[in-house]
Amino acid sequence: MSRNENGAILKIEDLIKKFGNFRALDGVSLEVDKGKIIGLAGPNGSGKTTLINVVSGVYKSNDGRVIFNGEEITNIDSHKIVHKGINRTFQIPKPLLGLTVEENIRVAAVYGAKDKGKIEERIEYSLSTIGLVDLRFKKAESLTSTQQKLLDLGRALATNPKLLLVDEIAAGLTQKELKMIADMLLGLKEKGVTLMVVEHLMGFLDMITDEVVIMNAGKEIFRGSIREASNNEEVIRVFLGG
Amino acid sequence: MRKFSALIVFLFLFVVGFSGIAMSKEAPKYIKVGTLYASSGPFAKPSTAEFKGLNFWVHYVNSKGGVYVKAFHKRIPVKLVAYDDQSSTATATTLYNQLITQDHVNILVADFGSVLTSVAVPLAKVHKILLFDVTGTGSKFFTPDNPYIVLCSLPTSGRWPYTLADFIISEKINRIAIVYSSNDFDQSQAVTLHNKLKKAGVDIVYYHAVPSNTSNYSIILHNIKAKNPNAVIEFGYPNNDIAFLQNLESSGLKFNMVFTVFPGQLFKLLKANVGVKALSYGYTYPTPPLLRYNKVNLGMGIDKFEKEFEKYSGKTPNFLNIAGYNVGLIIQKTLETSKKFNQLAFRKAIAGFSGKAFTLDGLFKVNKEGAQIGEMLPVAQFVPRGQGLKMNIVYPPSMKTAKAVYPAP
Amino acid sequence: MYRKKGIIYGLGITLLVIVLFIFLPNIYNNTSFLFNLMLYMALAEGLNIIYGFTGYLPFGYVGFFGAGAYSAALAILFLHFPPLIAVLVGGIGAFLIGIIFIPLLKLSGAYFAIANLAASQALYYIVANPNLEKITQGPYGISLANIYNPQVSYYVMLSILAFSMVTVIFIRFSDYGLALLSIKEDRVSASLAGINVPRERSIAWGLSSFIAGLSGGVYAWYVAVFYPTTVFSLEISVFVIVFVLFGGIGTLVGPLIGSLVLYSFYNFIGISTPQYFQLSYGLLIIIFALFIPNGILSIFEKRGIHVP
Amino acid sequence: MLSYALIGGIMYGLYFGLVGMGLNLIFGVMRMINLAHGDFIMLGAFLTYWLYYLFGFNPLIVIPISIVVFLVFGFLMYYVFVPKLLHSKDPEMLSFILFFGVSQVIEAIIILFFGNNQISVPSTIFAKLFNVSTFTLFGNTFPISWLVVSVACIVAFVLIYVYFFYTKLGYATRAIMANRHEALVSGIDVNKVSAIAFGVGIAAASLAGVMGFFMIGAAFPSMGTDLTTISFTIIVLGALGNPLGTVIGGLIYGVAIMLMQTYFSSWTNVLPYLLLIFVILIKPEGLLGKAVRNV
Repeated sequence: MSRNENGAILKIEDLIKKFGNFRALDGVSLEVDKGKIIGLAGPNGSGKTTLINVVSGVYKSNDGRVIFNGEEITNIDSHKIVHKGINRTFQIPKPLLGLTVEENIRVAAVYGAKDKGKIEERIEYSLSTIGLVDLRFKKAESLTSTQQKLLDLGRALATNPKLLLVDEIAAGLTQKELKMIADMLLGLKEKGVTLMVVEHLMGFLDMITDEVVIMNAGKEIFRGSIREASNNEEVIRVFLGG
Repeated sequence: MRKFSALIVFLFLFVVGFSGIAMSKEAPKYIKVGTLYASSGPFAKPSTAEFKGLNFWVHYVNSKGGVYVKAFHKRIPVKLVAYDDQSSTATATTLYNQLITQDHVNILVADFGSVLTSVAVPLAKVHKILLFDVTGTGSKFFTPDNPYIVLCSLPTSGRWPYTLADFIISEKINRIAIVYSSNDFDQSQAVTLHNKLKKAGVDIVYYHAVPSNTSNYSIILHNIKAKNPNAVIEFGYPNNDIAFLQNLESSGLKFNMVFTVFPGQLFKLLKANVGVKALSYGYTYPTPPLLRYNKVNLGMGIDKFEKEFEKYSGKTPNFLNIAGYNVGLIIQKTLETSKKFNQLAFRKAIAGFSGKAFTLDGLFKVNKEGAQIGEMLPVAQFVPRGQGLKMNIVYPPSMKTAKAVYPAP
Repeated sequence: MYRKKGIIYGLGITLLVIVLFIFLPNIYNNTSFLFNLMLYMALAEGLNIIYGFTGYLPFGYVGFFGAGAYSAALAILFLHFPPLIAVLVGGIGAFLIGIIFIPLLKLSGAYFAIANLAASQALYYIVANPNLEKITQGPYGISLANIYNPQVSYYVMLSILAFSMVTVIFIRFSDYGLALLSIKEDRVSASLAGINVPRERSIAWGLSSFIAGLSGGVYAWYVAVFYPTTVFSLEISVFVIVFVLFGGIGTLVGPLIGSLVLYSFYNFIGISTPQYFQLSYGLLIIIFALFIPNGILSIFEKRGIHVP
Repeated sequence: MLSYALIGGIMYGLYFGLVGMGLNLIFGVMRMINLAHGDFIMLGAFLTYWLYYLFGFNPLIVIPISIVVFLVFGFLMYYVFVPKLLHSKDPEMLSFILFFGVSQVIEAIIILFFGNNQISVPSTIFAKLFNVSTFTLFGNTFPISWLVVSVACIVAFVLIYVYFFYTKLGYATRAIMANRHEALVSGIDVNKVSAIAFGVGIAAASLAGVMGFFMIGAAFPSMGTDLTTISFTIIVLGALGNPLGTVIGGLIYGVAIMLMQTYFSSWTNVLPYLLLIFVILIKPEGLLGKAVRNV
């Protein structure tokens, strides 16, 4: 498959995000192809999470453009980005703790999707995808952290995303849980959802991604397969902390 | 059957009629006097003082076997029902209503000052009970369509500066500075004084309002000094006057004439807070007990009152104690002269002795709307004498005890 | 299903409250107490919308109340509106002030509480300023003595209470309420659930200020004579917050119970032992904060009883 | 007139820095709003009055006494209230109510014991002590008591600065302010350190009470509410949660008040609040606060 067979669903152009004098994103450009799973890796502080935050509208960028499905969405509000079809999960899950599992999903299903029909169906679909049907009336605060991660994912799914940004979902999971989540993400890809997965665990990325992007100091330094990455000098230097 | 129902109706009418007659004939066991006071909050100090004065009156009349009620031709003891409104108008509303609807008081006495009196005015009107207003001088309370209010103690505040204005004009003092707190009480005085002086062609070089909770006048005093006035008039609440006089003393500034309101009402409080030196050569409106009214035709004269009050409470009375007691006297006279025991008759009785009754608080005289128009407040000056102060009345000429020391040395 | 049941129970409770306040004056005719009780209940429900559901503590809630009282009074004095319309003008006046204050919602936690307090104080000092005497009558206060009507205003207050309750019912048992709760939990997650956070919270803010304004308007009518301090007293804010927290936030019944219990107790000690009024009330609040921190309704919730 | 207002405003502002200090310290450490803050200022004033009339103590002697008394009082009060509060769902909001109750109780007790009166110590007490009644700064004459209060405030600020940045305790306190949880994990006795900070906050409030007679006139039982509100304004103007930012907040407040009194006296009260709203919307963390990152 060539890269441009389906066209890019997301284009990031020269994105800059500053915190004071620190440039968390230093002119990063990136394309994500429709229907693929792209991995995003890099050392701590390389700007992966910041990139997700900017794309999902949580942070406003200082310069550069974000284009989704050919439409510029730079720095518009999160909820509008959600309505366009982008959603995300958090590294530290942020479910609505005081609400029940079902309410968490419901509010996203009602407010998150452009198409207002089939709300109940979408709720059931999300609940069953993340496997929390039995816990639907439990408060989110009583869930384990893994269940909270799943709920975060379920909240995103209920909004019918076309592009899903997954931020370090694998950290701290058991092997069994890893496998389950990997299958879940691959299942989403089957359904036509494009995914961008930020991850430290290369093994996990290897399981699911078509391609990886390596970032360092707010810039893309490599793009290609994981195998190629492990042979790339710059990538090795960056990861060894040179 | 028809007979039976006729009997029932007859019996019913009989009982109703009889009880009606009984009600109007039979004297109550007590005269219930209801009032509110504030034990906390911004009005607590003056409110509790007035309450104490009223309490003294109750204590005193009851020791004589009660108050004489003309409608029943006998003495009836007084029972005081009092609640604490904590200086809150919302609470006061409820409690006034409690007094009217639950306790069915015969006499309703307001709490201190305009703010806490305000909520009682419409309530009294709609329940048709006469409100004995102690010191609520708000001009909005007194309207021609409301017979259910009588202001017992002080003239409405807009009338207070009449003599002060005359004094300034007669002494030919020019260049006046007026600073006042932005509240009903002080602003109405400032406006009156300003207009009267302007009319007489007196220059007003400084005329500004400050918030009522102003507690530091250092800068204001300095700014006033920059205008070089011959007299500084400060209208405020006790807190304002205290801060003003304290700041004046520690600033080292001198003016030819300084006037403040409360030294004349709360002399001891002011003396304790600002000291003798800060009050020396200062001017004020003197009120009893600084004014000694002994020739009275209602209640005790000031000398006797001071003695009795001290026996009762262990403290020498201040003006607010006297105002509280004075309300008692007005109630007493009302009951003594009212031919019928109902609220409108009370109001009529008051109109009857208005302008004739002279108490230790001065002449009691109300207009048709119930507002006090009795004696004007004179102007007094404190002069040092030994370790303490002597008060001289400097205006009007009819009451004058000494010539004003002007300019202050 | 749960929602339908909730709405039915909620409306039932509303009906009960209405019937109760229609009949209570026959048994206990201190209508001022009953009026103030309804007033605090309505304000508590109004505050509940913005605090209980959305998580913004409006320390300066009284600002809306005062704005409502003054809007209504000025509509009567200058435009000669009939009192009923003027009460509505009170609501609208407060609502407009609410719109002006919308930028405050960008803040959170203590910042919001303090900024809102400052806003209400600023409003108070502006209304009370002698320079605006021609409009607001400044420190002289307002007199509406000629339209004073405690009977009619009593029932108007009751309908405002009912309105505030119905509003809360429909928030609590709707997706909109869920959206507000999401905003309270986490604004970022809420916006990622697709909620237009600024819009939804502004609507809640508007409703909340509208209810306070209506209450202020009818209060102005009911007391007829008042000063700026009367309707901008911080004590009103503090009372309402304490009532809501005491009852339990985010429910229909909590604020009602909080107001009923605490305000009745407040008046009870005020009438029975006035000399220890402040002390007993202060101690009561401390004890409750230490021992039932999540409100009375939390006791039921713990036992699995869900309260509408 | 301008220079008088500015210099006077700075001295007045130093005092208000002290007024807000305690509230901010407690907020910084506990994230709690001490609604009884103003009542502790009032208590400081009553203590000063009481010691003056009973034993003739000069307020300068009362300073160390009130610091010790209220430090201990605050320390104990922390243990009575705070640990319990922290277990609740929303300590920040619950503390609000709790301290409202505390404020009511303090006011009620003072009224029961002292009656409901305005009280003062003579405003010329320092003039008599130092035998000079005024001093001149850049051609403007001020009461000597202002100088005494300003010096006392500066000394207090320096001491708090030393406590914060040059003691182990201060280091631990700052750690807790930065992140209570991490401080706990890293082995700091969070409760003890917080209790001391709480005590320092209360003591700072009482100190403002001792000095209050010379800046804000007579003291009275219900003065607390207004002072608490003003303190809020000051600490937000400076930096909420950063005690030393309070000094800047106080200075802005003091100068603003004095300028307003000079040029638009009747609007004096409105300005600080408008200023506060303005600052809070432009820079919510306060003029000196650091930018906070979301998420």
